[in-house]
Amino acid sequence: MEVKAVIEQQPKKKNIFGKIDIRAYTMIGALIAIWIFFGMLNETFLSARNLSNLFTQMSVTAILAIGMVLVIVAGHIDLSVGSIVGLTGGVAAILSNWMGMPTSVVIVCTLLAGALVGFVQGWLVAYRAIPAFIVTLGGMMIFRGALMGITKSTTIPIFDAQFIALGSAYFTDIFGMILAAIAIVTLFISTFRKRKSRQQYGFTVSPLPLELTKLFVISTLIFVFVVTMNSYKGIPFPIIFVIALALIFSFIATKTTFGRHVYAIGGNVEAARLSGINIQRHTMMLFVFTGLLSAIAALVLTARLSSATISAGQMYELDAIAACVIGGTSLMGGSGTIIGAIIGAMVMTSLDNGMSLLGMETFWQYIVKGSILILAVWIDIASRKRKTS
Amino acid sequence: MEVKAVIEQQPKKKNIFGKIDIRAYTMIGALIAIWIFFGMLNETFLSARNLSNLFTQMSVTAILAIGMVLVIVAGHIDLSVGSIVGLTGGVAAILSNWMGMPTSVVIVCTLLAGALVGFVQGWLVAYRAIPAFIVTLGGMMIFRGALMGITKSTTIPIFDAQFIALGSAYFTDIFGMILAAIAIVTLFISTFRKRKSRQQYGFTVSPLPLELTKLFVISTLIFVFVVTMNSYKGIPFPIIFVIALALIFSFIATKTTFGRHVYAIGGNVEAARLSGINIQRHTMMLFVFTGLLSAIAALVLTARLSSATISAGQMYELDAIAACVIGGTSLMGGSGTIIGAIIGAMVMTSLDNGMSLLGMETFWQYIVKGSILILAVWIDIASRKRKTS
Amino acid sequence: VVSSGNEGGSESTKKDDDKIVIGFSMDTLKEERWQRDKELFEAKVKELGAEVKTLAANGDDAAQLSQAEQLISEGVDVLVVVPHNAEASAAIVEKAHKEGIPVISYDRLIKNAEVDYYVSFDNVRVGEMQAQAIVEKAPKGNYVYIGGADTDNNAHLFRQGAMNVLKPLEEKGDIKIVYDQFSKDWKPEEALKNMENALTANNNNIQAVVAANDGTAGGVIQALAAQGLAGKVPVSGQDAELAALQRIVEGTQTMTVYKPIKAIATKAAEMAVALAKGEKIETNQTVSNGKIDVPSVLLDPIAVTKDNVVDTVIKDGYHKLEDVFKNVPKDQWPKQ
Amino acid sequence: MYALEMINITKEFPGVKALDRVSFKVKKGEIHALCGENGAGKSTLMKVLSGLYPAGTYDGEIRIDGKPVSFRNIVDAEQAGIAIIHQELALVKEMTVGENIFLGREPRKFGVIQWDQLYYEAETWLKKVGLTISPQTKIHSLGIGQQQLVEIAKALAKQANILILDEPTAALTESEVDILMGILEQLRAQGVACIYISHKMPEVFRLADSITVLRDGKSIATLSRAETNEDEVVALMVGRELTERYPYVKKTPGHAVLEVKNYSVWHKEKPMKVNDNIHMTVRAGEIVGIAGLMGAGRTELAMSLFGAYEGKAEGEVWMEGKQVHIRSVQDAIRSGIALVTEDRKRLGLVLGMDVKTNTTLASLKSISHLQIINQNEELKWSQKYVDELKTKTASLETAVGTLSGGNQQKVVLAKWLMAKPKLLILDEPTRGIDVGAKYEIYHLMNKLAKEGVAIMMISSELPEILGMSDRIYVMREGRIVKELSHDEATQENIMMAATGGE
Ligand SMILES: Nc1ncnc2c1ncn2[C@@H]1O[C@H](COP(=O)(O)OP(=O)(O)OP(=O)(O)O)[C@@H](O)[C@H]1O
Ligand SMILES: Nc1ncnc2c1ncn2[C@@H]1O[C@H](COP(=O)(O)OP(=O)(O)OP(=O)(O)O)[C@@H](O)[C@H]1O
Ligand SMILES: O[C@@H]1[C@@H](O)[C@H](O)OC[C@H]1O
Ligand SMILES: [Mg+2]
Ligand SMILES: [Mg+2]
Repeated sequence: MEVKAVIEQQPKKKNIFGKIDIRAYTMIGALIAIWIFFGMLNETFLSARNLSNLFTQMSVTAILAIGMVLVIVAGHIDLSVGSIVGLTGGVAAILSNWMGMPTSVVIVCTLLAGALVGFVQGWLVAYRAIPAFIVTLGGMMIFRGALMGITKSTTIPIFDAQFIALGSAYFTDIFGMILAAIAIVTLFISTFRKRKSRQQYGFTVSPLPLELTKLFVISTLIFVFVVTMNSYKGIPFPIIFVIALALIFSFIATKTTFGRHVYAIGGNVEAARLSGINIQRHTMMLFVFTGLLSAIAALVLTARLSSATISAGQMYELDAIAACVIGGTSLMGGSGTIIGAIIGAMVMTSLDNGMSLLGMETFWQYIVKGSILILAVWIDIASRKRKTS
Repeated sequence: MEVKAVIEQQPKKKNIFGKIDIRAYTMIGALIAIWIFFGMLNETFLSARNLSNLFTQMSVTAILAIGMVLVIVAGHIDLSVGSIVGLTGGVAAILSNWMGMPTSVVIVCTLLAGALVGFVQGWLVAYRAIPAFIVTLGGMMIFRGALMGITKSTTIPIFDAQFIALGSAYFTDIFGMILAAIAIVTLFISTFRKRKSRQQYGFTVSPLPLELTKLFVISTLIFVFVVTMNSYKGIPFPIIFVIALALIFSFIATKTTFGRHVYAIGGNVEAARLSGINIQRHTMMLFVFTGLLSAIAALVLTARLSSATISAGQMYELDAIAACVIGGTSLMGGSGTIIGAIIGAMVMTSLDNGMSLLGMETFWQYIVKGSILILAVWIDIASRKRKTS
Repeated sequence: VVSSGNEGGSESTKKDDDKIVIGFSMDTLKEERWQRDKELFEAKVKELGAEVKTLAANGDDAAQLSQAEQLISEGVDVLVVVPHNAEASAAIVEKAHKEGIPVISYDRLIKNAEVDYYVSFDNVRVGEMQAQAIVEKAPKGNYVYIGGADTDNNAHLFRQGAMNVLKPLEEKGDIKIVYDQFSKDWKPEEALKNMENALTANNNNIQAVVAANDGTAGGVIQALAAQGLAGKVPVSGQDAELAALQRIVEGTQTMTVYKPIKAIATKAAEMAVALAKGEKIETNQTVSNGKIDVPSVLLDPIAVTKDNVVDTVIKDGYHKLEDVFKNVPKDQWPKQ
Repeated sequence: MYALEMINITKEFPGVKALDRVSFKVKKGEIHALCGENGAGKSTLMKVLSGLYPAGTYDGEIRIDGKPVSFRNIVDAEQAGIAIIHQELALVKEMTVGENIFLGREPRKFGVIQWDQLYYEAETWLKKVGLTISPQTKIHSLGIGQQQLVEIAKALAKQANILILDEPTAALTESEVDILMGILEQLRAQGVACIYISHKMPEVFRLADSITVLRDGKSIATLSRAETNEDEVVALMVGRELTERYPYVKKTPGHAVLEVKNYSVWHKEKPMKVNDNIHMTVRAGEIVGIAGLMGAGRTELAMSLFGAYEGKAEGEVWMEGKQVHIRSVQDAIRSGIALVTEDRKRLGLVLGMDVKTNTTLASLKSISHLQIINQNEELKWSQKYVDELKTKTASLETAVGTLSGGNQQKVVLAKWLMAKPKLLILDEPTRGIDVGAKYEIYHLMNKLAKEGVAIMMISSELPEILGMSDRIYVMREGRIVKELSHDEATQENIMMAATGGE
């Protein structure tokens, strides 16, 4: 059976998010190292409560990074996400506070606003062939200016408790456990479905005990996560957004034609064009996505701060891009994973959180963060090189 | 004579800065349009005094953009220039104020400091293969942190009049005229030398009247520039730095093997390597250059403000990159000109200056600047497309 | 260490050991003055026998909220907050109160929240003092206003204060505001450019400049110096930065507003420790923050000029005489 | 009844009329060869046909099965049953073979890709083209020949009625060419119309039913294979008679320029040798051919000698009687070695730069003083090589990316000629080059040899090896297994040694 022999060579490192690349693994290692390090220096760091904080704190960067990954994979960049966060946050606050709209209307309109500015930028990049760097750099200024204009440079507080809940409520313990159960069951069903499908096509499948062990480990992780969160106040709302968005966009990236075509465009735009892929439409969609995700991030941020400010989101684009790159996304396009970006966001937030817990002086925080950023990628590159020589 | 036939077809658009690409031409158009526009709205805008201001105001961005062009051409990026400006400015102020060093020592040490941080970053990029984006993003944080650390977050004033002169002195009228005369004479001599050399090689030369007209136009421009500057207070020091650096680096970029190699590396790094080009050494040198230029920019900025502050230079990297891109540098590497970047810097500064003269509200300034950035590149791209289809 | 999962009741989670810990959540340490606030506050708290934990957010609202959360999760007894944003930090008060931790608003008022105490200088008042001092020097003529960061709420308050003084005079026809711009990120170089443009547009026909703080004043004075006008046109400032005081004694800057940081830091530290011990606190007035009337201790900012520099900043130990008069010939130094 | 008719197609680029009222007709179940020099317009015509240049950007009419059609894009053309294998590889390197085969037409349910089905089907198509690699292999780990086969599989998977192959065999070995021929014959039997573009005359004559010749963007003639011969086609292509195809001249070799002793090269990633115990000599004025199958390790040898292979090397290398230690390309150039790489687009040229700059890139030092380039010298030298190699270019300042393949190859040659090497290594120097240009390159090789340059030519085209080499080394699995003189060598004994057969 020649088919089997060949198929067996395929890499085994698959999980719910699809394949994780090597850098993501290195970064998981780095993350664990950072956690252990801070955990030893400061007892609070690994407390359920601080972990809950930490996850919540990384939510905005993580949401932005999810969209950024795909844009970078396609060979573009989006420098405007921070300003879109600011602008759509302002829109949300105006609708909620000045116009007294109910939360549902606010959410819908804010998302529409995000998608709209994304659409305009995407159109300019895709159909007018203006470099994304320029369009989004311009967008960065325009949206910040627009925010200052519409809010008259004032801070707009949010009073609607429902809205505020988006950023600061927790799921009840029971609900968290139900979620965990659903996740685990889905995981089992999908794994067994996949096995069955492979067997039908005559491909080999990995041995059942191995597969079960893997499932068991992942299930335990999910369970531990929920129990930890519940031991404080339950799973924070923003984290569920992050997880849901990460799952959705990982699915889009790895399992749909849209996602694969984005990778093809980033890998070799000529080959993609010759394969009949509609480069322009795909490109435009990517910016609609970043616009939309920025609006979601804006809702979370505005709710968390229970107000919209004119400086909200400033410089977030750099955090999001850094999260992607730390997580293995190549700025040359063509490669990168969502899960990697989330891990990247987690690394950065953990550093911020840990250092400020230790009460390190600000200037040291800058120096350490910058050094670790470089060091992490350095180690990763060096280890990959050693492996191949 | 087939030789001649081929040679004659080559484009004639050469000048002291080497070839100006099409986008630079479009941008000169845009610049003139902006000037006329503001000139009509505000009588002061085109006054000698304001032009002198305008040139001085653009000097820091322009100096940074000069180095940035080459880094981007080679396929990298430098996000740390703003922080290097801050840090080396701090070093200069400490040496001058706290340690009481004479200006010459301050200058030398500051330049060394700039070259040193550039060297370290360049080494990491070139010899450790860490993406420049990561290295310089890390550098951006580290250098800012270091600045806060060494200055203890205080503003350090400069009292040394010689140092302050670097940023705010003017050349006397006579000296300006002498400079102009030297420039014009050099221009004539080099043109005629080139003609003679071409004739010796048996290549055709453009008709003498045409050449003379061209020389005459350029000479007039130089003359008008000096007279305009003199009609206020003379040529400002920082502008002479910009012009000198632009000439030197244009020369490096277009006339030396180093420059040629940099463009080849950016165009196709593999082909460059297989042509015997030392990629690593060249790459490292580029970052030494940006470090050095940042230090020069820091001297100008610190002198102009006659003090070093910890926010100095923040976000300048974006201005510098934007200047390059507006001026036709491709972020994919391989193409871009110094003169283009200078024009890009001029466009942006003119917008800032014009709008602030008009007393426009801040938020409108953001919106207009962002829009014009996009619009300029859009028009340029659209016009080039029309030309080639 | 792990706290039990109560559903946000207001029962206290503070550690049971007897050491009092005060949390100090700061907007930024990127400016000279805040560095001093931190040092003085920490010193005073320690002197009172308590511990202090300081975090700074570098001007990012979300980061400040995160840091406040961290302080809360570490079980501080009282939270003292220098809000980056007056409205956005209401969330901090809410979170702290859920854990039974009282909050003192330091220097800037937290709005729309049930903040426990407020200790400050009045920012609108600072703006008024700046304009007042300049108007005394130049009662008539062309005025320039060089503001701070458009994205900083305080910049708007300072401007509001200044305009409270200037607008009536403009209506009277005494003065004319010929130029009025914000300076991006409070950057001196932005102020420099703005001032250059203002001078150019008015052909140097400018009689007075109200600059929002000492950093921007530095840029303004550079632009004036280039026209030989430094010292001839009055310029205001704020923060009593060393560089500004040096300019004041040299005569290029007219005034700076000194917010006696030692006073505010000391007062806040005393209040915080007292609050942690459950003692009552005396306040002299209340300030409405949109939701409640906050019991407040309002300290007076001081306008510092050449004449009173020795009696204020130097006497306070905020700066040393030899530093301030560094560039003045020794024989002209005032006697202390 | 024609499966395809292209009538009076005219296509202009700025400054170039690439197609001038070209007409071209293909019957159902016919293999129709399209011949012409580099730049004749073959690829352009096929790009028009495959929708890459949409209707409106050219003049003329296309009919499929007698009905006029107009394609707005590639998808339209594919729906009309047209599939094309482009001359330039169009694969996404970071993606798997399977993904590439189905790129743009993945099997899906509700937009979700059915991966198992995709890989299963990809497997089938790979087997058809004789590739036994996993469809989950990433493209970048394949050699250029294997990539070409993946391209072919990708086109076959579209099961088109009209299949266009634009130089599909440029990177294939004989045995792979055989497989392809078999496939095409099968398709012909199934009634598929195939358009076959190739510079290799033997292939054309082995396969084609009809032959259309293009010259300077015009259709010159359509001939039936039965009624014509290679010489006639070549004459029509170049517009003159070409009597001899391989202008071999007997030479008297001089001293040994390159001596390699006990030379082994390790794979850059895996712990295995790609060259093992190589002993070879190349003398001044001699052309040494290196024959072998794809994967025999010839490119690695060349790259390693040139200091450009990442894997470790051991053994001795002597240049002109002195032992050299080449650790970088700079070292190699200093020792007098030049290498014309096999993949000109990726490794040979900076496509965005002009003819002049590419020509001088490896020898800037010789035209510079104190690092400053003498631009007149630069013009002079590049002009000299444009003239000598008869490179077709609008000017010296034309970007090389816009030149046709053959002319690009000439620019790469010019670059290395200018470096004045003592040893010139040519890796597949005539891949994708038309007969006229090939002939010029052969002449040039002879001329260089006469001037005393030692030439080492790696080629997968046996006739070329046989026709040009004074001596031939045959490589198999990283070793030199046979050495033959010009007179001893035959197609048979080379193949025997290369395959290890009896
Ligand atoms: N995009 C383009 N822009 C400008 N000129 C082009 C372009 N594409 C092709 N040409 C020109 O059109 C002519 C025909 O090119 P084409 O690629 O069709 O030749 P070809 O017959 O396929 O040659 P080869 O055998 O080398 O592949 C050439 O002169 C080429 O330089
Ligand atoms: N990218 C790669 N990854 C893994 N192995 C490779 C790679 N490239 C080549 N090889 C292996 O190296 C050896 C030599 O291959 P290569 O194709 O370069 O030889 P060649 O004789 O030059 O063939 P060609 O005629 O294609 O140039 C073979 O064993 C091949 O499988
Ligand atoms: O003191 C000033 C502070 O109140 C403001 O918020 O930021 C700028 C400072 O100068
Ligand atoms: Mg072709
Ligand atoms: Mg090879």
